[in-house]
Amino acid sequence: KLTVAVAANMQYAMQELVAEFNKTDKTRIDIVPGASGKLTQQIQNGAPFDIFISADKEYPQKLAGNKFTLEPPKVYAQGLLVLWSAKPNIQPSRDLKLLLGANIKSIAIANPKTAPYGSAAEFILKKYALYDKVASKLVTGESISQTSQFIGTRNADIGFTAKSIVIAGAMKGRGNWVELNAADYPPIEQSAALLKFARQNNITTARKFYNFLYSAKAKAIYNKFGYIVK
Amino acid sequence: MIDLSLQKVLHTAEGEMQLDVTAKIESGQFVSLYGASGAGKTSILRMLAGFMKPDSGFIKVNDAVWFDSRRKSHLEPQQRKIGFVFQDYALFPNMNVRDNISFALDKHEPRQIVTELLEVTGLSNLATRKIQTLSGGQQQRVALARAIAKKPSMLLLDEPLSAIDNVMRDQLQYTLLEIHKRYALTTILVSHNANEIIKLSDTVIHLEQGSFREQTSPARFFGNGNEASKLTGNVISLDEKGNAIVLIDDRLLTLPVPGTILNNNDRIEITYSNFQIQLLQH
Amino acid sequence: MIDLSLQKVLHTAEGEMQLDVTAKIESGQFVSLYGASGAGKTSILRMLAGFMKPDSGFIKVNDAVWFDSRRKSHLEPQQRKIGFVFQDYALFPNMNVRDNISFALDKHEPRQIVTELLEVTGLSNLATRKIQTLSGGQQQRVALARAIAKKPSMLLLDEPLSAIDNVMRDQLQYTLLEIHKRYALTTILVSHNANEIIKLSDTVIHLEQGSFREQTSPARFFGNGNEASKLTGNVISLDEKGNAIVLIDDRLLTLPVPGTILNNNDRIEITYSNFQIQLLQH
Amino acid sequence: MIDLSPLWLTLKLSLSTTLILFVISIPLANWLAGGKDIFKIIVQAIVSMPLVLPPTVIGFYLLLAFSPANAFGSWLEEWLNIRLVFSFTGLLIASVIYSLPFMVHPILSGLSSLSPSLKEASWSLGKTKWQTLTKVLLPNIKPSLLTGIVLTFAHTVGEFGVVLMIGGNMPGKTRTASIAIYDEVDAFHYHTANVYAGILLAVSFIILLVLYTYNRKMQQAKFY
Amino acid sequence: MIDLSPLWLTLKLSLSTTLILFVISIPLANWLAGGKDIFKIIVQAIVSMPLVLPPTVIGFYLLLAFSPANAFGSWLEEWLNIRLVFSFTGLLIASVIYSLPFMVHPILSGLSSLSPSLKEASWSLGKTKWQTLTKVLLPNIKPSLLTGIVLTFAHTVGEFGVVLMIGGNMPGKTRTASIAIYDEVDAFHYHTANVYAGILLAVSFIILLVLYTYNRKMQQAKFY
Ligand SMILES: Nc1ncnc2c1ncn2[C@@H]1O[C@H](COP(=O)(O)OP(=O)(O)OP(=O)(O)O)[C@@H](O)[C@H]1O
Ligand SMILES: Nc1ncnc2c1ncn2[C@@H]1O[C@H](COP(=O)(O)OP(=O)(O)OP(=O)(O)O)[C@@H](O)[C@H]1O
Ligand SMILES: [Mg+2]
Ligand SMILES: [Mg+2]
Repeated sequence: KLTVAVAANMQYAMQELVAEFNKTDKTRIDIVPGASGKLTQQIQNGAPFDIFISADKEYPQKLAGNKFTLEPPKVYAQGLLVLWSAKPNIQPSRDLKLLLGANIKSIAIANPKTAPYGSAAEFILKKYALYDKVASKLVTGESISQTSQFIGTRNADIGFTAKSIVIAGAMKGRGNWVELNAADYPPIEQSAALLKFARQNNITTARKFYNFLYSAKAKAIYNKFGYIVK
Repeated sequence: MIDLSLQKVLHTAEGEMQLDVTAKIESGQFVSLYGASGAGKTSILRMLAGFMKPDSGFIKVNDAVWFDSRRKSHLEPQQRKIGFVFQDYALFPNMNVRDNISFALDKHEPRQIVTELLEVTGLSNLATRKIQTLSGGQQQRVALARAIAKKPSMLLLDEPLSAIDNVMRDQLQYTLLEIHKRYALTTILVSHNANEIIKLSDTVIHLEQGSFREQTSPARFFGNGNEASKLTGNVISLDEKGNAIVLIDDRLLTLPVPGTILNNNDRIEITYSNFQIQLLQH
Repeated sequence: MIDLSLQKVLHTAEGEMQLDVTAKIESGQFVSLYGASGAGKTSILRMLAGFMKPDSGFIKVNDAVWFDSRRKSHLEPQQRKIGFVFQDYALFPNMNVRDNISFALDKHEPRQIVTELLEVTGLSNLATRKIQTLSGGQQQRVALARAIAKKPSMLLLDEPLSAIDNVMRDQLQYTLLEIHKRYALTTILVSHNANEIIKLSDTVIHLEQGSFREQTSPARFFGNGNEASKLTGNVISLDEKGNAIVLIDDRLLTLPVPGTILNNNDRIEITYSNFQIQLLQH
Repeated sequence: MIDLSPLWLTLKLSLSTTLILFVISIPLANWLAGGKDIFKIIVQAIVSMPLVLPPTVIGFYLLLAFSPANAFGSWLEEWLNIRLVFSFTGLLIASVIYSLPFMVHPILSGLSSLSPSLKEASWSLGKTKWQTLTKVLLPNIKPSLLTGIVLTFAHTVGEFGVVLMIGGNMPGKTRTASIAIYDEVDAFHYHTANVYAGILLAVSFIILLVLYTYNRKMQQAKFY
Repeated sequence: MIDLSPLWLTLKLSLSTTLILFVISIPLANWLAGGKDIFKIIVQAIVSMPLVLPPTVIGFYLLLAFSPANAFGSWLEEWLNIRLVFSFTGLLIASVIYSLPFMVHPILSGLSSLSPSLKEASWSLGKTKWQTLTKVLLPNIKPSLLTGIVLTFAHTVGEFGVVLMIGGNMPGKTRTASIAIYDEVDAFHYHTANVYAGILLAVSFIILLVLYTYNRKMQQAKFY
């Protein structure tokens, strides 16, 4: 049995991944979803996880720095930022000009301090010199999924979220979204790490699954869920 | 004129007791309710006050209907202009003695009656005391003062003087009677004390097991010694000079009884044939 | 033999009152505490029971020291083998009448005393009743039964019969005395009722404002009518036949007084010169 | 430097919530204490319901309720021009709903423990039910009122899930101390988190100490 | 299909927490009710402290305390071979700490409202303090005990922050219903979340209804 800590927004891609993996290896794999930051705190304090699949690059890096990983973490996929509104009369545009409009009262972003999609959104707003103008409209979600709740329930008129949210699962087809120019923000790279705990557990299978995360079959699944893989 | 007829089943664990009382009380009268423990005296007061609803019957006070089961009318206790002295006092622990009494007054009423009542009940020195720091008798006096402060037209007293010492009791009985007369109150008193009832009341209503027995004058009701100059008492002790010390109610008499063969605890009847009366106080 | 000397400053809002009582009480005696409201009677009982600590002094019961401020010894109430009847009864609302009384017994003690006590206090029919459903007098009887059930060696009674009607009171006084004798109790009773004190007690301790006044026999203490065959009373009414109805304590006498000019409410003294005594009950 | 605005906001939110709940809960508890019918028992059970759900979930349902996509939210927006999410008012409403049981329960149990003759005595003195409540009943259940106030206040200070969900973490508007601490912990800024938590604990501790000392004095006056 | 194990886990956690707190809080409240010294007031204030911090933050501090990386946690691990983080025992300890005020406060205010002569009467009948507490005092503050039980139980059912932090969302072990609902909401599985929330609400509602009806009956017996 393996226990894998998974960033909340990756859990559905991960379920499919596990299903795929189980076609050749029947080992039971428990998925523990959570915010990447919280999972990191927990790993540092003794959580029994074999593998950590983060939504960013920094948390696994931090764990590696503190010697909680068996080897340096590796990037497995890259997230894409979209601008999304669930209101039928709002049509998001790539130039972001509409954010200045009077009909846009609140713009949801993920917390730039802790969530990579949040810092990417902040970066792009600054780059377009819009940040100061819209700063008072910004409402912050704790995670990318909470941010998406704000948008999906139309409490926020519009907001920045991950492509994986709008192309798969429950929010698919709701409202309008547009993919932002990937060159306008630093890549949202997501890494995974093989954790030291695996050594006491089932290191062979853990490594097998860890390697599977970087296989071609896995890449196809990431693509399907809205990530790009280099 | 109070015209009442009250029926209620009192739920008691060993069965139910039917309370059933019909009586007419003249306005301005002082009426005592007398009966054994559990006879329903407190319950009747509570129905008069409006705290408890009778199952059927009516209460008419002068021309006003306070309660009528047929017309489904029930006047709230607030509207009844009553004063109530509770058996457990029911003083307000959050207020001191003076505030408990003033609470009965409306905002703009003059406060001097409070000072007056503190005086009358001997509570002036205790005016700023918290209720919990008072002795039992002191609490009872506060309860009495509070019930009177509103100058109610009907005063309901549930054993208001039971915890009070004799001297104070005499004095408060006098006060009660004074107040009863001064404000032309109709007063209904629950008491176990014959002396108190005789002194204070115009009529006695006798209850037995929830039922009305009779309504009569206290003199007739307690008038067992009425026919002749007879006293009954108990021999407490016999002294060496041939005297018997006899307890008659609250007092002791020394009777010369040379030669008789009385013993301690004998119950005796004394018949007087010759006596002189001297006026002590007019 | 109880040897006590108790000092305590009682905090009262209008100043402090020094309680100071020294007395010796023979084992097996029936002692009454008498004094005005607020004199400190309840406080003394509470110190004897161990609920309240004196500032200084001692309590010695036979050879045991219950309290000694110098030796800093203080026996817990549980160890004192006392029975206490509280002025507010302090019955346990969560138990019915029988359970309140049985609570006094240890697990393995036989329960028949409970049945006996229920009988004696006239509560047999109410045995399964919740406390809150009892009338005031009924509650007082439960409190008394509960205090006696443990067969304490000292019984402390804080106005145990004040809310009880006359018939039941007579009966319970008799019971109290019986129990007092049967179990060789030392009993200390707080009461305002002279008749009760005279009937029951061997000595009276008189308190005034917290200070010990005297310790004497009830006959001497209440013996103001002792010297001669004199009675004082109040004229309640005068009838057309020339009789005066006179209230003497709890009873009424009809005295033929033709020609005198007595009025209602006159206080009179009756001096008898001739009387006959008849034995009613031995 | 530490940003103090989350602390002020927390204080404002907690005080307002406590005050509003105090005012709401007294008549509610009084009504519940008064009778015996099944309807009142049901209401009493409903009052406790907010406790059972995780705060974030309550927050989520409130998010749905307040949403302009739904009847209630769009009614608010169109007719009153109010948007409750991401506003202090919204937070306040959510806190009030969420903390309701903490105020109602203690007051209710206080009222039920009073002797009924207190109430009757006041009625017999001609006082209305309202006067009886405010001048006689409430002053005599001070320990229960205190319990209600302390539980409500402290609970709102520490409340987090609901606030996070419908507040939107807007600095100076909906970013309360609890959220700030949470953020700092999440960002591994332990020092800042500790400072916030320390201030919160110290201030609350002092407030409670003062309240309890006062309450103890009151009760001592009762028995010396 | 709905996974029922989070519901069972929640029930187990809530019942255990309530039971443990009931046992702890009675002597604690009794001790607090007994005196007047400043030390007791300080303890009383400390009891309320868990309320003031956001649950996740308490969870975080407990995580640090229990962590094998720290003194206490490593002592537990080395000497007793216990690891509290990510285990049911750890969850239980955390819940007990966090819910302490919900049980202590109502019991304390119940005990302070009893007439002191009840206690004295029991002593005079030779009963020890403990017998007095269990047979006389507690049976007479049933509404307060009920309040404590209801608040604690319901609060533990809804508890989320602490559990998430030190429990770690492990299926069947520490994944309680509140976390499950949170996850489902997070994943936009509104239907599943609604089902969980619905079950939680319905079950709690029924439990409360039964408790209140019973309590009301008790009180009616008092005054008919
Ligand atoms: N609210 C009520 N409903 C029904 N029955 C009641 C109620 N209150 C009291 N009772 C019952 O009515 C009976 C009479 O009680 P009540 O208090 O009227 O007696 P009482 O004559 O005042 O006695 P005491 O002199 O001992 O005070 C009692 O047996 C009691 O159980
Ligand atoms: N615990 C206490 N500490 C200090 N003073 C007290 C305490 N309890 C009561 N007192 C005060 O002591 C005085 C005497 O009270 P106590 O209850 O002993 O009077 P009492 O003689 O029993 O009066 P009553 O006949 O009215 O019951 C009262 O004025 C009261 O204020
Ligand atoms: Mg009565
Ligand atoms: Mg007394």
